[in-house]
Amino acid sequence: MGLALLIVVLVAIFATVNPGFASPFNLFSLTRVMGIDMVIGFSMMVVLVTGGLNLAVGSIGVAAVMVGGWAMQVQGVPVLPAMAMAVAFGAFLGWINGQLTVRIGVHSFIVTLATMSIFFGAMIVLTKAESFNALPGAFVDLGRLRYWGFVSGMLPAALIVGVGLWLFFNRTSLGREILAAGANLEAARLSGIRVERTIVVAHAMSGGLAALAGLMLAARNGAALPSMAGHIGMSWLLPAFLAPVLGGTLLTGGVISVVGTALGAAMVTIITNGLLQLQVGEFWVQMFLGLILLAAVLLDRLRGVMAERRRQVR
Amino acid sequence: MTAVLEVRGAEKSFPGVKALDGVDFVLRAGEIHALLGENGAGKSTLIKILTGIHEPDRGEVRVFGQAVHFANARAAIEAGISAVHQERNLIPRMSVAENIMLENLPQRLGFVDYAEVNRQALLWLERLGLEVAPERAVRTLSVAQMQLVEIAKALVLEAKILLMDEPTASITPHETDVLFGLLRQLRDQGAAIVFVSHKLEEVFALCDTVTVLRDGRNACHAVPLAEIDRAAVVKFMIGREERVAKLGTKPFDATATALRLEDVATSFGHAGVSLELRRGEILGLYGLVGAGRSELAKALLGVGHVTGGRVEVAGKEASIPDVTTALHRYRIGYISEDRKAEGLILIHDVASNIGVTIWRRLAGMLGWLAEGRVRRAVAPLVDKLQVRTPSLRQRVGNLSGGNQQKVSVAKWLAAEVDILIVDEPTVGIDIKTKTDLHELIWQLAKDGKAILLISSDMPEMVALADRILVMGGFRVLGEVLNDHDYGRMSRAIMAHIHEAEAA
Amino acid sequence: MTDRLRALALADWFGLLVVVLVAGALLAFLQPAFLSTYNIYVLLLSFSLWVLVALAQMVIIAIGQMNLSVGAIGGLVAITFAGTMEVWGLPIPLAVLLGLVLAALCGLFNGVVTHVSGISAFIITLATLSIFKGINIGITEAQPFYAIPDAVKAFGAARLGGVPYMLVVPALAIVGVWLLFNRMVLGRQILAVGANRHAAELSGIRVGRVVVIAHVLSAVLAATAGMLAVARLQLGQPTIGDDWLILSFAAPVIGGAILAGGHVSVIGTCLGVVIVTLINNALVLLGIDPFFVQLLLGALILAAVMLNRWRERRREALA
Amino acid sequence: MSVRWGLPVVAVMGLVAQGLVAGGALASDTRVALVPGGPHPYFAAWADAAAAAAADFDIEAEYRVPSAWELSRQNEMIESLVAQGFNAMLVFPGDAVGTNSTLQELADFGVPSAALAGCTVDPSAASFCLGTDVARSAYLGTQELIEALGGSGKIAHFTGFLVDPNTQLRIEAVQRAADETGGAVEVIQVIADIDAPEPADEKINAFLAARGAEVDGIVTTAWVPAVVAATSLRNLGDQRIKMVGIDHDEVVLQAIADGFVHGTMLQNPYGQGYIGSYAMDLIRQGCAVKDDAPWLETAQTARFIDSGTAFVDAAQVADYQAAMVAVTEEIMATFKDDYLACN
Repeated sequence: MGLALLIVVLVAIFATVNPGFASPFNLFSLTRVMGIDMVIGFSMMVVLVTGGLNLAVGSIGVAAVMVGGWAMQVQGVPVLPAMAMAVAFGAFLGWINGQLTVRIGVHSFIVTLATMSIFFGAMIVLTKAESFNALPGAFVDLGRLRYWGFVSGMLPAALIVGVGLWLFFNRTSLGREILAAGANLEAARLSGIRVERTIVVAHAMSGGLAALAGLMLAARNGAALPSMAGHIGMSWLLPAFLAPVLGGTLLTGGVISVVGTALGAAMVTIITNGLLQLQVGEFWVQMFLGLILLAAVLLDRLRGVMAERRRQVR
Repeated sequence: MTAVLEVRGAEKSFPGVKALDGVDFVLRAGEIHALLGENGAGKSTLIKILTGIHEPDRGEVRVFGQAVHFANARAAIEAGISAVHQERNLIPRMSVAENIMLENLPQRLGFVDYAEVNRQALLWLERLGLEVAPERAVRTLSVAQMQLVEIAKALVLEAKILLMDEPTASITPHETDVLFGLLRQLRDQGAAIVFVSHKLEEVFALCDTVTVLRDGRNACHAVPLAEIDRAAVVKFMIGREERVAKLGTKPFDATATALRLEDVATSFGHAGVSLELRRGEILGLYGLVGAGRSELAKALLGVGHVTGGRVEVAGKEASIPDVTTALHRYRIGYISEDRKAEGLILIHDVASNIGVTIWRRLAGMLGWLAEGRVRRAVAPLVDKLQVRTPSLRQRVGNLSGGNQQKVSVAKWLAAEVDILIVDEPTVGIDIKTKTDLHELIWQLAKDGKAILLISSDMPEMVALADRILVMGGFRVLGEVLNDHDYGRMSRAIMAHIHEAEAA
Repeated sequence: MTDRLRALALADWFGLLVVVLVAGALLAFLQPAFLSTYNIYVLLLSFSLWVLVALAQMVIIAIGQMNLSVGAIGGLVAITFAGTMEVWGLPIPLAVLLGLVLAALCGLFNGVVTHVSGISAFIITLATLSIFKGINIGITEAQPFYAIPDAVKAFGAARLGGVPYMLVVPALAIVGVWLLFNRMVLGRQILAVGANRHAAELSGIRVGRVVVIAHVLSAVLAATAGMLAVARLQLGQPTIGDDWLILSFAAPVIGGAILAGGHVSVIGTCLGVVIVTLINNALVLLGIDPFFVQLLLGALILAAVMLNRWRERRREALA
Repeated sequence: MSVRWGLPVVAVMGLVAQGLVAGGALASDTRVALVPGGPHPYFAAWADAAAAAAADFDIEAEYRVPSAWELSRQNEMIESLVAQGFNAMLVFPGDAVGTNSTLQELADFGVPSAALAGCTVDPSAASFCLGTDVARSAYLGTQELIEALGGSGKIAHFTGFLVDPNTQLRIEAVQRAADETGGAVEVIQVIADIDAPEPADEKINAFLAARGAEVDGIVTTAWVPAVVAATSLRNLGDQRIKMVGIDHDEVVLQAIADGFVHGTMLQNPYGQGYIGSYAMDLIRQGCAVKDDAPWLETAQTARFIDSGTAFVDAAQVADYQAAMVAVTEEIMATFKDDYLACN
């Protein structure tokens, strides 16, 4: 995998140039962001495989977290059931996206463009944009979970989700059907797959994963914040698209790479973190981030083309 | 006669394949030159070199005596070569006229002069006998009309060299006659025409000369067609005598009705369609493109809906809202005519493509799908149908057309359907594999499956079907009991069609 | 004549026109100030800016791609335009020219990288969005440029009754883009590439060139919007362009553009912009509780899309 | 601010090594970072303040800006700064609630921090909050406006992102000031979520079109709306509508001088940065924050130090900076004794 190699090289460079990079403190915060971004990436990935998009990941994530926060703080629901409620609510919002996409028959880009506003707006109306900041300690502690002194609990959590997704898409009939419908809708339909259902399921999963990512971020922030994904959830879009796309998930659907998405998220987090460490003029960080991402995408493409050539020659 | 187009020792390699290995080709003014070969013989690579899509690795191409190197399609057009490509190359939302003139839109003061566009396009529409308004959007046309627009698009350039790759695939016999008349006229005016077709009857009716490619080399080079016969051409193409499909006798139980339609109307516009299909029988649906055959199949499958009449499956009235029900409750399968768009998932592997219909059945708790189970279900079919693939993990998109078609048959065998609708099973498939597929379909019927065969290939129909229903205009025009005599059958079928045209 | 009416009624944008007229009448009834000269001026000002943003995206939708960097290009050109006048004292025409050239370079970069790499423009412009915005932040360090020449300010504020002078620019752009897509070879080639890239290639169209030109055009339109924003806001805000993305897609799509490419409607896009502008205007005019604004905006956009889709289906059923 | 194109590697490594040896007793080992919520003109003065503090107190102080206005980016920035060896943190909370968890982690790691310019909501690990009481500033600004209106009239309130907890406080504060007039002043419309200039322009002008004749005063409590509203009033040539803005954008200040805007609620970013750096150095050297200091209590925190909120109108606009320097010096003079217990 080219990405894995790229990551090793980047880590080596950053760790050499700035020893602070490899300090337990930095590794802990790095793996925490990494875990959250992976789940955000997964959330987009499961819709990308249908050939669709979900612009509402951020909105759903925030809306679901506010439900979870309300359940924990106001209703006194225990942590685990409250988290389950939040995930279920996220899945429900995703289900709405899926239903609208299938029923109206327009691209999910348009549907989620509208629902990102609707979900976020409804969240603001209901919460009056006030955060829940007295969450149970058991929940907040999840954000501080630490293994071997430097790995945040978020990373293993994301990896477990990743394994689950890999199994789902490779080893269950529904997962295979989603992939088949994403690759060729008509062929899948004529093969007896209920393609509408696969689209709805994928969107619902996306919503559930967005909610999960939201919960992880809420645990990290120690509060359920309406602002945590930016205005109408827009600030999640960059990590949401970058991870799957760098990881080789096709925007046209039908091809999934769970490992790639995880590595993609890892790479983006490492680059961001490393750039901050390198002390390039802070105002220029964003430009360098863009340049490196572009280079990564192009390099990966080049690698793909070369690999294809080699494979065909054999 | 002078050679207007000359290819000498053309070589072209793609990663892993040598598509052309020293091919020669000479085209003279005033001739219609057939270019023949099986799939993979190198025909399309040669065409792509001549139209500027590929550049040859070695060898030279001369146009009007000048050595040329086409960097892109535009360069070929500018050199005076125009082409009708095999794929559909129209812009659906643009008008007929604009599509025809797209290579070279007439302008006035920097703006497109639509009056002139329509005027020039109309000339060619008239010459082709196509009665559509030039302003009409292409997407509202029938498949045959689109094909003719495609041809007009190539003719309008008035190129001295015209390449026609399967131009008659979807047009009616009458339209074919008009087209051939026009091509002969152009030839007599000095144009040089390359004609590619799988229909050898057409080649012998139209062409003067033939070049056959096999495995990237010349099997023959510019032989006058007057000097050879069909058997010789086929031998050039496949390297040996044509193998006749071995179809034994196939008795079937006339009482075991698998599928019965009574006066069925559909949302696609069918009316009064009745038919009866028995187990072990191959019922042919013959008709021209646009007769409503594939649509009938899709309505039965639940892609459209049946709006009137009665559908019975195995003796019981059936209502089929979607394909899932058709497959899992009524055990009806459909092999699409459009393998790439509707039949196969090219970016997925062989195992997935065959397994797609049975995942639900194979799945255990929570939909768990053990890889071994899928492999065990799929592998025997791959063996049985002799699909040539390096492994079950191979992407279907990397297989040859014939093997792809076998995969799409395999997936319905896996599903163990009782009724199999086979839509144009051998379009674009080479003669060798075609024979295999004919034997396979025959064997399936013999094993007790009820088969509805949709085909526009008359010889295929006559070879395989037990009875032939002739369709046209979304109705059944008549029925012919097949006695496998080509001449008699084709006359009987055409009689039904002409009767309907006259009425 | 009835044929003409029928053709009109079947046009992509007829339904939108009806929506605009009904919504306008309703608003005028609910809030008389809606038809005041000043509000018309305000509406036209918003329209001026947004329509350029929408057209910038529409050009790329026409080739079946997406340009996520329209806002970043608009912002970068805005601060370049303002900055060169303030710091280098460049005369206005030269600054405008420099802005357009810079935009053309950005578009050229997007187009060439997309075409040569064969990677979806969505991904490329996701990266260049970061690059262009990053350059903007790097240059300005988030500080606006204040010293905008009076002539530019005056242009941004001048009006003739309810019509802002600024409207001239988008008006020219609309006519130009309409002519491009309906009457010029290049525009027809862009649509052909968007509808069926392969067919376009075989028809002798230089696909790469067309894709690159479309990206350049998109960038130049975005740049025009960026410079108008400077004139309008009377300062070179680095945050110009941050909020363009949603509208840039919403308007063309409401206007009937097909995201897969090959079909766009300039008039439909303009009406799409009008609808979004009306929604925003109404939310303020009717004094909607700010907490409900986002919810209503989304719901109305969804309703517009659904209505349009419903009409399209009916039209297909009729045709 | 200088743009650093890569420091010499050795120097960086040296600094980091120094930084990682936590709790050293050397007077000059304090490395304080000033981290705003994102790129924003308001914070530009922090850079100058950091430079001045570095020189005056012999510490290292740097102004470091997250690349975008997002809580997560700011958190990443702060964490990375700690990894680079910064050992004191002055933070404008990206979210008044959400930033707390990061500050808590800094505290756990032995890095003291304080909220600067805006406050975090208690309970917080921030040593104190030095800045503007956003609610009080909005309240006072509205009072100034009401006074300018002669005690009665209709006013509108333009503000920023709804999801920013501070926006809530501002909306409430403006409402409270109006309510205290007993109905003489009415808030007829609140327009929020206009932090981007184009939507702000669109909505503010739409408002002026619809209710410009009806409204008597405008109070703005976010940077961009203040700038855009000032420009709009200037374009309209309207001097009837009284407006009270916020912050020190040149456009607003010029509009005050020219009579289109009544005044603005100034904050003291320079003072925040300068005093904050000073305090952090002292805390690093072992001073503790006193519990019985003259803390102010705000809606958000019980440990608030007012960095100075001043209303500036046409009379003072010419040398508003002098006012801020004076406030800064005043706070500095007694800061150590008032708020810190040093041994």
